[in-house]
Amino acid sequence: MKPVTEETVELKLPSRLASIDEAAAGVTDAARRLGFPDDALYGVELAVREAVTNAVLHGNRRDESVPVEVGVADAGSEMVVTVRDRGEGFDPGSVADPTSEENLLKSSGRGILFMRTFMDDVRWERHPAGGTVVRMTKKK
Amino acid sequence: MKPVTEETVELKLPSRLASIDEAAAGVTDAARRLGFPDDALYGVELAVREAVTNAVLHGNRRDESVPVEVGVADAGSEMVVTVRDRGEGFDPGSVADPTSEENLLKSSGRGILFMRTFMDDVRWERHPAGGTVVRMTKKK
Amino acid sequence: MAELNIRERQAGDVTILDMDGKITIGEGSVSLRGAIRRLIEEGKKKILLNLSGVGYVDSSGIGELVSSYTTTSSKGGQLKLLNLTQKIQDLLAITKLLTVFDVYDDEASALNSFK
Amino acid sequence: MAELNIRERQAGDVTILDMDGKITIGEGSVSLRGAIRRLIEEGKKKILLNLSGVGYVDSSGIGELVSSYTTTSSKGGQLKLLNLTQKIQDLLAITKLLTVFDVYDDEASALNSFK
Ligand SMILES: Nc1ncnc2c1ncn2[C@@H]1O[C@H](COP(=O)(O)OP(=O)(O)O)[C@@H](O)[C@H]1O
Ligand SMILES: Nc1ncnc2c1ncn2[C@@H]1O[C@H](COP(=O)(O)OP(=O)(O)O)[C@@H](O)[C@H]1O
Repeated sequence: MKPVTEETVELKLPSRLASIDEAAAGVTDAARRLGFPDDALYGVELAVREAVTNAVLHGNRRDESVPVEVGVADAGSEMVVTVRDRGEGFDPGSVADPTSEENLLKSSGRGILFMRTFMDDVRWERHPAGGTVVRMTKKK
Repeated sequence: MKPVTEETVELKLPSRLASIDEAAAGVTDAARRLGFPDDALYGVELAVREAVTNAVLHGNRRDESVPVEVGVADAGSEMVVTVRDRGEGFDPGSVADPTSEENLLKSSGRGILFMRTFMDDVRWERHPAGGTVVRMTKKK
Repeated sequence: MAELNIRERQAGDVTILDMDGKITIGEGSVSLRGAIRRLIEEGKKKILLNLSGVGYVDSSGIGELVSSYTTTSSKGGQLKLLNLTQKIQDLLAITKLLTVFDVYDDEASALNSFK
Repeated sequence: MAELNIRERQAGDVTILDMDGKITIGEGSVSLRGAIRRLIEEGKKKILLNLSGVGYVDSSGIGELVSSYTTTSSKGGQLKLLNLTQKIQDLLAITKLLTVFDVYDDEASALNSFK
């Protein structure tokens, strides 16, 4: 038996700040269609904002000719959101913990914490065709 | 100067009737985000329903392992919606006119008429990688 | 919730179907087809479809209205439409079906027309 | 409409900023930064941020609240928070910033605390 096609949504956006709102709205709409309740949408939206912010600023350095690609896939019991940039990536293991005493007064460095808080699983991968993909999973 | 990335939304859906609602909601949400007023959304939704119905029934013959791919692109002054199936295509020029006297009492054959009525331009193309694409343009 | 809810009323020998929801490909069209088939089998041949609660119709739904009409006519019956929303009225105009269907916007005149 | 609207009120020597909208990357964060910078330049060093109308904050917005706090403190001033929504309160808990900020949920007590 051939497998049923998985439902997916893909957004392709220029690397600029306005794309953060676009991506947040696009993924929130898709998550609503997949049946997520309103109070889960808030966290999904925030995680997507943080991931797209990182793709625009750190991955693609606001080069508007380079796309940020956002994917939403319905994997039955969970939704998988991916955000791909065209950057060199980074080592998530060596990112400073923003909640440790010496970092509390820093003005940045809390995005990944929010992604991890509001999604059930967050991981980074190299894309085979180049760039970095953050893959975030949220259970229904 | 390198061109700014064009904003796009892509939906990939299994070839079954339930995908018609999914596609209609996905494109309507995207069109709303692109600023189309509510009364334009009705016609866009109907055109998308008809195009996806044709892709599911005629193009892919309800083979759920084969995808229907729906694209929405913001081309500035207009929105371009594409629906791709994996079928052999057809000759739009030889489709019967559903409004001519002898066809009025037929129970089908009005989908393309609705697509043409509610979108500003509708055309069919072969996809280079196989299948048929209907490309529908709606001015903002 | 079903896509299309159909309630049946009798006014003399006219059967009125009050419909609520969407007549679109799949469930909606199938419900309408089933309802008409049943009425014809029961010998109820004067049928008035009250579409005031039908907010959405696609080409399959329009096709199903046409089938309902031709099926009823072919059994010597009559099928008429009541209370079209603006959107359905527009679709019937686009498809040139306003000349085919007998359309009413008040129930009394519709019922009278079956006499 | 601006992402973040900021209105300024004076209560004795305390400046209250009533904020409405979103503190997110870009416009929202930039408006807040500008407002704090201006107050500091004007020598207004007792600042109360009323966040009751702020429905959305991202990590950039939280960072901007922290910067507002450190900038004010470094000039010998005080910056406190009033009327957090549940969502902002949660984000401050997650980031362990509830221990850093002085947070109030009624204006009178907040104003009193500056004495
Ligand atoms: N997509 C990315 N590409 C490259 N570096 C990244 C990416 N995402 C995160 N980082 C790195 O991880 C750090 C922490 O990210 P984050 O927690 O979101 O905080 P912030 O973006 O405010 O610094 C960033 O400063 C950056 O160095
Ligand atoms: N994507 C498609 N692939 C193959 N044939 C198609 C496709 N779209 C439309 N057609 C052909 O055009 C005809 C008219 O389509 P349409 O006006 O939508 O009415 P209907 O689908 O009710 O027949 C169809 O019956 C079919 O033969």
